[in-house]
Amino acid sequence: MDAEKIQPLTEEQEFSINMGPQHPSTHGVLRLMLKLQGEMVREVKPQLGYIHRGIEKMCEKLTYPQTIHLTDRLDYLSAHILNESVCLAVENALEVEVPDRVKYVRTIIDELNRIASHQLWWCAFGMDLGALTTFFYGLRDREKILDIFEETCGARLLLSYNVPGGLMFDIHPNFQKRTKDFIKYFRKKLPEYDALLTGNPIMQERTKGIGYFSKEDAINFGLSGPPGRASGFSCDVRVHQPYSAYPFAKFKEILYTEGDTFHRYKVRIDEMWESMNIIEQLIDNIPEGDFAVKMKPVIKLPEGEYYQRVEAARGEFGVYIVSDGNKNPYRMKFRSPNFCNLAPLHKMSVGYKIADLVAISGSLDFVVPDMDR
Amino acid sequence: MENNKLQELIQNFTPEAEITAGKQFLTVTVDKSRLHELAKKLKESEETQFDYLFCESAVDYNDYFMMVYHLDSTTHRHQLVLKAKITDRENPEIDSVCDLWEAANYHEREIFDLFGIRFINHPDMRKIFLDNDWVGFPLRKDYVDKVNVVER
Amino acid sequence: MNFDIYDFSSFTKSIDEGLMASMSPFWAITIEMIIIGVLILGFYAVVGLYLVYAERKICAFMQCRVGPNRVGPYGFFQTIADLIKLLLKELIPIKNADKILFNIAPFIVIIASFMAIAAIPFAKGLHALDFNIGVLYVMAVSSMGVIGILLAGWSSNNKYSLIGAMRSGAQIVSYELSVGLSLITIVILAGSLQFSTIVEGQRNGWFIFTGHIPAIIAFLVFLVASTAETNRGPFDLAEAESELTAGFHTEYSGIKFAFFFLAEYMNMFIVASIAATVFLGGWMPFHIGGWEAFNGIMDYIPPFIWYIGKTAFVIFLMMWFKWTFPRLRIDQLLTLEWKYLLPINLFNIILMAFIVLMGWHF
Amino acid sequence: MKSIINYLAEIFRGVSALIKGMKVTGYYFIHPGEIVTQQYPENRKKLVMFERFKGEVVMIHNENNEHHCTACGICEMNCPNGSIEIISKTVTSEDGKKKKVLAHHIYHLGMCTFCNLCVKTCPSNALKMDQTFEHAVFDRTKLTKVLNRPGSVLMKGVDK
Repeated sequence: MDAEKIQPLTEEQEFSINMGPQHPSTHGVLRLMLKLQGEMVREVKPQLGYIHRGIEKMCEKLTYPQTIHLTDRLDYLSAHILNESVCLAVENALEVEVPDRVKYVRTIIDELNRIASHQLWWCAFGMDLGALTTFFYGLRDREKILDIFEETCGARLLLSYNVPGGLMFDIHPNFQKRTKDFIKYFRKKLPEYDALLTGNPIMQERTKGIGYFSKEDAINFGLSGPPGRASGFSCDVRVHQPYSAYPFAKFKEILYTEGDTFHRYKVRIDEMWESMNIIEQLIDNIPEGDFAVKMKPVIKLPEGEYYQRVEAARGEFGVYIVSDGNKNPYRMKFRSPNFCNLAPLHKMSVGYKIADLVAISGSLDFVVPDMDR
Repeated sequence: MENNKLQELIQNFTPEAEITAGKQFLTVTVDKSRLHELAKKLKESEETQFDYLFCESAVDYNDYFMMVYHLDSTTHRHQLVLKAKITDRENPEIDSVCDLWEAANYHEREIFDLFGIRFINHPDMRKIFLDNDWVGFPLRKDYVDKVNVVER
Repeated sequence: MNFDIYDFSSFTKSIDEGLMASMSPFWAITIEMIIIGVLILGFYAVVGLYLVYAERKICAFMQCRVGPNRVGPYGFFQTIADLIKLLLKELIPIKNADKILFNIAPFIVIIASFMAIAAIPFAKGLHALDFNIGVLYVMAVSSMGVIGILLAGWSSNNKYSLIGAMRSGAQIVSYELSVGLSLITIVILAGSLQFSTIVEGQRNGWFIFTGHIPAIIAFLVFLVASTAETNRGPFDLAEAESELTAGFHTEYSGIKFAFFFLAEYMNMFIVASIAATVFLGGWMPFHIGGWEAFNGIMDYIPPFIWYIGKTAFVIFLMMWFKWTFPRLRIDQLLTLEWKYLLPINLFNIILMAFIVLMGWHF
Repeated sequence: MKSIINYLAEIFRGVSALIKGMKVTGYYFIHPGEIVTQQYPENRKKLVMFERFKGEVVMIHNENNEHHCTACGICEMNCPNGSIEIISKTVTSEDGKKKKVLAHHIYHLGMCTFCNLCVKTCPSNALKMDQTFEHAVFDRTKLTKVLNRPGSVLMKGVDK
């Protein structure tokens, strides 16, 4: 650029700035093209595709059990829930009824996964606001869950614990005890989160009333998960279309109507409490039985279309399978929550400052591989 | 609302719609020229109120494309699958439903990117994932990429 | 009372007289200045490095971690290793940057903090300059650093840096007011702007105790405002890592970055020592009126230790703030200053003046 | 007047909430026993992974250097990433029958996603997951491993 071409900035003039692909608060390789007027955000244009891996295309070449390990790599923080969606779709298509034991274990691990995901979100949200200590407290507690996962599933993050028809292995003998210990431990630690961040007046000032999103807009934009529920959009798939062992547990859907950043935060904190309730109801009642149904070595889905909705930690996850009767899916589409939750970002953050944009995008809890697929 | 009542209602909206009761969802297939009209009615009618588009996708059936819209109603809690067939492979086009459901915005950009289906009246019809100079539409069945795809 | 066992003034005076006797006054003063410069430079480097180390250890313990523990025992030489790394790193020249300003900015920042350190009394008779307007001088000099930050942000040809620099400008201009006013509160009580007189005035009790309510309020306000003035803690908007990547020093590398880094810690040290001097009695030991034996024991602890201890306490408080609180937004930052700190401060000055007038202080 | 009280109450509430947060970090500062980090290379001896931990795929060999692999190729087929290649050879046994035996069971650790499908689907339980996790090497080609040990043979009575 020549020196002559540099134009002086006037007060009304907007200037554009690239936030990302490498930026501390985009949580991955998301690129936001911002138009700013001073510090005021005038336009947010997300640019995706930096880690687009073509998972949907890859799935067309794989068999159903093989696709499961790819779903891990979408939203890696709620890997088990995503695994489950494919398994449930396949099981429903083949009309296989899995044993109750499988349902219970799946649900417990789902909820543990949800807590782990929300913990990491809490860490990162604190970081976005500038409270660096939150990161370590959240990770410290998350480590306990990952240990449970490692002992039972053999992996810490990308579990691949589900297979069509059940589970990869039976639960580890220590599983119940460890989970109960964790619940006891975390019930003590969660109030610490409130003392450190929720109650903090700076944090409340930073988030209350920021990034308001109405219920109508939330439905229209398909904003699901905790951000949707903070706007009053009752979108919890666990309540409306229960799967696995959710019908056996009593829990309430966390709903707020304020729809601002603080309540998106609050929904997640409350969901951690609620998840612990669900686990406590189920953990002692895991029925005896097989950990998997015997499936055919090559799983072929009957010709047709199958859709399975599950509630991932970030929102509604859906898998749409079109089968032509072969062992490979003809078309596999993942409705990923982050992809849909990204669309409202522009509308939420216009008119606020950059610092607010960071808080808002933090409260939407992006996992970029899930957007790009 | 029960599926059979829904079926009757949609039959009233568009008589030529082809309705099949699927295992999971009621499936309505219409011609692509009638899609937007029906979608508008489905969204705005007091009895249906399909206000939540939770998935929008396209499927390549080799000689035609099928647009698939998964709809949900947050008041009545019923679901519906709306389908529209696009036979033109060279220059596939369909009306955008972006004005009805904002959620369709990104989904349609994705479909445009990966299937090459152009949406009429879409506010921002750009590629979303791939580079602007990417040749071909990867999710089409006839897509060949000798460089990046390793056949085994 | 053997109060002056640690008096440095006779020692410094003897050096001065010796030099004056052996050579012309010009050379004597030149040599004195060089000695003082080298001493301060060494002190500066050591304190800067070990403040970084202290910060890393303190934040590690607050975060259930161990912190640096690889280089030397307990990681004691970690920051020295870091310094060597920074010295060896390439200085990346920026295209289209304003070269002169870009290179000069880190020096302005570091010189500003360097000059402020000259006026700080470390012990009796152990300070380079004893102005009769010491408080004013320190405030004036320490606020010069913002010019360096503004230049750094402006000359980097980077929008993030520019935003960071502008934030920093707005922030320091407003918080300078609170720092000044809270110091003025104590100046009213002490009746002097000279640091040595202020310290001397706390012989029988630190101002935070003798001035009671208004002094405590002034101390808290000073703590908040000075944290903001040093671009630290919950007020680090100028570098706001999660918003502006690294703010004004995004484009700096190697030793130029190290200058900013060091200057930040030294500024923290300077404001902490001002707080210690003005509110907590500087190098004065802790005395309780009437308890002669206790006071005698306290006198045996060298004043330098007292001074370092008090400064470390204030620094620890500032680090504690930083590692607990989320960052403020720029408008909230200004709201805090103009709607809360400034009115409180103005009221506090009146209160202090009234108390001094009525003689209600101890 | 009321607004002044509110103003002061607001300040008081804010400061007390801030102190509450500082109490949390202060607590951990003075309790070094709460430190949770591990010193990794030092604790290597004590570090025991969970028995199910999926570190890498290995082939089970007994003390006579015999394995269970019949070179059927099911693991290769089930691997989603093509990280397993089976190279078999045909040998003629004493009674004149031609038989397919394993020559090399090649495993590309660099491509493996540890999905456990090969171990799960193996009909003769020849594979298992090992708990090693220090996989870093200087050369990518070193990540390609041959799982059957040199000179190993099929255990008698497995290929029925």
